Amino acid sequence: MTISESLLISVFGLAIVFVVLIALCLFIMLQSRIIGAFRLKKKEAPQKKTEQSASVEKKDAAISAGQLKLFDVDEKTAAIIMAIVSHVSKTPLSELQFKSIKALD
Amino acid sequence: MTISESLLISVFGLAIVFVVLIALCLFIMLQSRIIGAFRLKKKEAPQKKTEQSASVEKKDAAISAGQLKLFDVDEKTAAIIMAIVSHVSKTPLSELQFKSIKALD
Amino acid sequence: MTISESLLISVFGLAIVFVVLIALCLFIMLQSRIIGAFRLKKKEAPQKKTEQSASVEKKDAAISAGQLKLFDVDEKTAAIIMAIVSHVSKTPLSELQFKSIKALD
Amino acid sequence: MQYSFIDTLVKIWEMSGFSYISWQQLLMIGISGVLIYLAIVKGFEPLLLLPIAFGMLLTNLPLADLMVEEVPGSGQPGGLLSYLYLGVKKGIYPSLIFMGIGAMTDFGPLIARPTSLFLGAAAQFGIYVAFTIARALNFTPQEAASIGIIGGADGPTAIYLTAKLADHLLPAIAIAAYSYMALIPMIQPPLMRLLTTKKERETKMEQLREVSKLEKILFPIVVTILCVLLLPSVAPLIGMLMLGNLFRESGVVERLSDTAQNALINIVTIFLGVTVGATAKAETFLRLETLMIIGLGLLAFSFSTVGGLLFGKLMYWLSGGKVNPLIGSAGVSAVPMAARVSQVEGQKANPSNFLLMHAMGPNVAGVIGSAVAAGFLLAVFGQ
Amino acid sequence: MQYSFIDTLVKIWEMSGFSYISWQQLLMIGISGVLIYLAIVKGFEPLLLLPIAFGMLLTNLPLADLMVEEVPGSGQPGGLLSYLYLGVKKGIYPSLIFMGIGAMTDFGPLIARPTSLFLGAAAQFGIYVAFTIARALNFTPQEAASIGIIGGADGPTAIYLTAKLADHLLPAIAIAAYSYMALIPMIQPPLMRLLTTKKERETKMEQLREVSKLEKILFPIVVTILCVLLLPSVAPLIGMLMLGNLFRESGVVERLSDTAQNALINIVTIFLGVTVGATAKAETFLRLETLMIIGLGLLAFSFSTVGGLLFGKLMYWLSGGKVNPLIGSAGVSAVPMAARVSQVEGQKANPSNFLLMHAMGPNVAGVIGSAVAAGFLLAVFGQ
Amino acid sequence: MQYSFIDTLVKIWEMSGFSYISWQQLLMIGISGVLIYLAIVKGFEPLLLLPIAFGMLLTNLPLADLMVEEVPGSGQPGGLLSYLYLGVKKGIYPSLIFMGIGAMTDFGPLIARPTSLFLGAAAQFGIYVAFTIARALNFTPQEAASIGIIGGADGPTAIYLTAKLADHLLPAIAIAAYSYMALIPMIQPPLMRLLTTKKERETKMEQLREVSKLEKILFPIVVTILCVLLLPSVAPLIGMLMLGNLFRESGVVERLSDTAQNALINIVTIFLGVTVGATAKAETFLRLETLMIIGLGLLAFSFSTVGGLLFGKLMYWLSGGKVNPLIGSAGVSAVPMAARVSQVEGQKANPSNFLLMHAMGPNVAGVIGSAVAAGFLLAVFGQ
Ligand code: NA
Ligand code: NA
Ligand code: NA
Repeated sequence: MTISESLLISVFGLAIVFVVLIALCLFIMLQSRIIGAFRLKKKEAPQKKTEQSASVEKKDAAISAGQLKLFDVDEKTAAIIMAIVSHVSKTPLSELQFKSIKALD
Repeated sequence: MTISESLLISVFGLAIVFVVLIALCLFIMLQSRIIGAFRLKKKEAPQKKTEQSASVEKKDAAISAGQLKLFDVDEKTAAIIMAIVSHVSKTPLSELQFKSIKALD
Repeated sequence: MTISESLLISVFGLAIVFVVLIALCLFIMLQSRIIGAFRLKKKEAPQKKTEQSASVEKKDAAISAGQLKLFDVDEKTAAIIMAIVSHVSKTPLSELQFKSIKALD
Repeated sequence: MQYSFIDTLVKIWEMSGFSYISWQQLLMIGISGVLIYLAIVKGFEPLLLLPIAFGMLLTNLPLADLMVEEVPGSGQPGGLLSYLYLGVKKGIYPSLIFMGIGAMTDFGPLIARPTSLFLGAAAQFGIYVAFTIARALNFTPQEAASIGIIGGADGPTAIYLTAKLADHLLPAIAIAAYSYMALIPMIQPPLMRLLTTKKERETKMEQLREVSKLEKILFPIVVTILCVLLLPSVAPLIGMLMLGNLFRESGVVERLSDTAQNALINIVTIFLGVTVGATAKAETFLRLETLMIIGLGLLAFSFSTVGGLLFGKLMYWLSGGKVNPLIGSAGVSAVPMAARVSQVEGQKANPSNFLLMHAMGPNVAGVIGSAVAAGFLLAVFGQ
Repeated sequence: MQYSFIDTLVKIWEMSGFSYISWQQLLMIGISGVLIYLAIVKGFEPLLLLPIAFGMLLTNLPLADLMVEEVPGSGQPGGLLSYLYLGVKKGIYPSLIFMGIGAMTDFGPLIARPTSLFLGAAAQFGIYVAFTIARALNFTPQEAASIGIIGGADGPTAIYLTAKLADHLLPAIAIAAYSYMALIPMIQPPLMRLLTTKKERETKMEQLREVSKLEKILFPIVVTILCVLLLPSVAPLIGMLMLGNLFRESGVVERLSDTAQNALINIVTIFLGVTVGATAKAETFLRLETLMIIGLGLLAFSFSTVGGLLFGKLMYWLSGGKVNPLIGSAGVSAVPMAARVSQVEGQKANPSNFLLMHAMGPNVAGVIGSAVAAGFLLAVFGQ
Repeated sequence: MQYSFIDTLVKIWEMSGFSYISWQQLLMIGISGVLIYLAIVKGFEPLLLLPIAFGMLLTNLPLADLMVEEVPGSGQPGGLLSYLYLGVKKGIYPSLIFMGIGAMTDFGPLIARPTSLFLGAAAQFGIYVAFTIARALNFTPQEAASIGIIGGADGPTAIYLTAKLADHLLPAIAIAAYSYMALIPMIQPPLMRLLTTKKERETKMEQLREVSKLEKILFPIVVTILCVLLLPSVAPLIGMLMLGNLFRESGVVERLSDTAQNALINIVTIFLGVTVGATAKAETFLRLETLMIIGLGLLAFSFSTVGGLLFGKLMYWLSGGKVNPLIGSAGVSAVPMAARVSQVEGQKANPSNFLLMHAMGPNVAGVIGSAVAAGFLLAVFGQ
């Protein structure tokens, strides 16, 4: 195999990656279009709910570490909660990052 | 192997299942009788305790999902508890079923 | 192999265990000495902090069971905490030993 | 220079699966899609059907060759799934799954009322009905036995026996077994109402006695000794089931019990599911046989239900109306679905009726019953 | 009696590693020490570098023979690590790790903006650059392909391909791949600033649309079918990646998903890391080749980054300034490090810029992209 | 038609284990019952004794054949446990268990007072005493070495060595090792009181210095290098022990450490326990040898304790009364039981005495000590 053949294989190799991923892209677009058409009617009513839950969902996403924020909760309760979480999850408090603790009333 | 032989094997097969399970049944009965005889004397005193704990034990049974009931606890505290349990157990609140939350005082 | 040879092998075997472990001992001592020399300067300032955290660290040590103590927390809150820990950790309350529950304010 | 872009695209096309795929494979991919739908949307035993369906999908994509076995001495490795499949072929996975099930199972209700075991035996009736009919339809004895075991309503047992006797039928039998287990709430109620009177269904049963820890610990040991002595070929299934249960009841090896019913059973379930699914290649799966197996499987389930119910009626009669015959159908196993069906039907007839705990006895007895039946068939038809 | 204490000490010395150790082995032990330092103190992908470094340490202690293969029929067992290495050799571990990664990955951002896939393709550019140069440097095609795949910025893929094509280069390639992945925050920013204008970097992107559960469930199935049909040799990697993702998104097999991304992936990671490290014996590792691989690896990473960025600029231009080209570099994979680098650089240019979610799309597309590239190289250069 | 119900019952009886069972097998089943009792009721190291006892039960039920090895090329699979046993035979399980133990062990007290290592060496004395006596009793050198290692008071090490040198003695040695480890609180105190004066036992020891994280991280690396260089044959045990410890102390691979000390060690413990127990077939276990092994095991434990105590007295004397000789007996290993015994006895002599942390040093040193002893015996007597 000469160098020019290597080059050609490289070009073809990159082309194939593009071919496969473009095919995927087209397929996903098509699929989204179809599903979107179906969902259009149902979407209007429960719109509000999804917006509200959006912030909640983000927290669940992926490999996020346990993070909370503090709203409408006195510090003592928050401290207790953090102690419990630390104890139950066997993580030293120093290693836990609490972003928010919020009362749900 | 003819059909009638197949039939016979079937009859014998079912018979064996019965033989084995009847043997087990007899053995368990015998064993329970023996153990029961031994336990008879000890049983009178701590009877009351076992009745009380019966309801508790049922909750632990088998693959029951986490379920609690709510007694004598203000809603805010309950909400906090649920949030913690949800967070610590990595289960979205929507998927947790709390049957009762009870203050133990 | 005669008995006296067995005896010799035994003596040599024990000697080797000693040789290896003495070598280890010397190496660890040497290493501690070197590291100690490096750390000497840094040690004076944060001394106080390490003393404080000593009691905390002991709790984390090894395979200790979950144990807490009770300070400045009303009993109801403590009971709730214990119920949660029991529920989340799937351990019957009777099997959990709480040494202390302390408010962190 | 003999390369050109068009040539290469053609080559890629020729090397791709698109130029090899057959309508049979497309059909299989469609079937796997249906199974994924049933698993996710309908909740049909998803823990196994989902991996099975995905394995079926993978194996029917041409040229992927995930199940190609390594040729010894060739130096070239086999397909990924061919290695994971070894645990099925050697009968290891079903036994390990049984260990996990044992660690999850409370045999208390069975110990409290050991006569439940009769129902667990009677509800294996369908195994032998299906076996006999399969023989009449010219299946080999080994095939007929594997088809019959679908009536045991117990996935790992069915896979264990089929892998040993007729592994070419493995995907059809596994899929039938798990699908019908999921369909229990549809299959059983009509038969239950047909075969029992309203008065029988209304029967309220006495509360079960408390079972001591000692009895629960002795149970797995005694069952192992008795069953394996009576039928040595059940040792891998019953032995592991009872080992798991001993872990659970002993109370001193919490960590082993926990691992047996979580990490270990999950790992094995993934490997077993995907590889069993991957045996469903179009050329072996798309046969009349498969349809016949699906039909015979339904028959087996139905007759097992009937067997359990009729014996339940017998016990109702013998006990002077103390035993609700509805708990008989739970003897098919399909833990805990079948017991829940008994509960639901009982409550329909009499709202103050709580049969769940009473049905758990026959339910777990059915697991032992089908393992014993499998042991018998293995002893008779194994090499 | 021919035993004496001095004699024995001499014998022990002669039997010990001290009398056999070479300076090359000492150097290797030193290198393993450096890797342990990088893993623990610098936090260089410790989950793999730490086991790899320890395996490298073990294998270079003379006479320990942990990688000696069992001679079939000899009755004498092989070295401990030789058994654990089978999972690398047969390509099982990388696929199982991919299953775990699939169960951990949210393809939502990719589905919301499927054009991210272009960036995931473009950022495989470095693979082919490094391949071509490696060929020019007289590496065999198999070796060159394995070296090139470092540019895929994806550890399991690199190990999978190298184990199949050129396993003598395994430790060098694995170490290079994981080290450069850890060095992404140092390698990419200069290139990012060099190739983009301030105005481009300031571009704020529209919020991604919500992706429905249905789309997320269909995604792994569709990707599997399309990719495996187009390039059958990617089946073990893409198939397992998508199986794990289907576990995750289906929502009905929580326990399988949990085990795939915890117990199973961890066990496999330990075995893979230690045994890959243990292939780094002094005599095969301390060669000019290794240095060249390390150099070519950096080149591959850089050119992949460049490829992604340039295509990002193209998309910026085509979209009329709606796409921030900084998300292009995330297409190399190295999940989630590369996406975080895009976020950081974007915020430096414009503090109100939040690119993380937008960069996750190309980021996970890069995983698929490098698996496809590996499939191509395997199809062309595999036996 | 030649079938009849009576005939079949007779046949079933003949095919059942009942017609084959021997009194020896019944005796073995009884012994396994005793072991289960000891494990559950008396709490004798149940994590291993319970699986061992159950394996022993299974293997002595006639015709179950769970340990029959697959005949290569026969196409017929072997017994279930024969596959799981491969991990014992090849020495894989004990090493993996050691990795888990390493991840659970804090070597801090040992690093704080490295002279503990002398006690960990002295308390291997019993290994060689038992070896010499076993040789005198005409055991082969390999058998004698395996018997001696019981005195190491360390289960995985004993199983590792015995599987390599004399696997026919595996069950007896494993059972003896774990039973005596559980009996430490009965075996050691009389010897401790016999060999030490009240004044010695009352000795209070200085608090241990704090050990830095750096020292804890360097420790497993240094130990590995030194031990494996000095005695290459200890590599699988010490190497894996220290890898686990490095996972623990590095603090950057929490998930690997967690899996090593939970899912992985538990899975391996189950497989190891059941299969080691399953080697205890009546015909090989019910011999005079077994009784001799049990006797020699007790001897080995006792002399190891004595060795540790006497060296403890020497250190008491050399240190001018600063070292409490009671911590010497903890050098046998049997972590953490032996250290607790030292604590209890110390407190009996002087209620304000807290020896636990001081005894942990020799205790973990004993693990290294017995691994080194095993390495020596393997180097001398292995093939
Ligand atoms: Na059944
Ligand atoms: Na990539
Ligand atoms: Na020891």
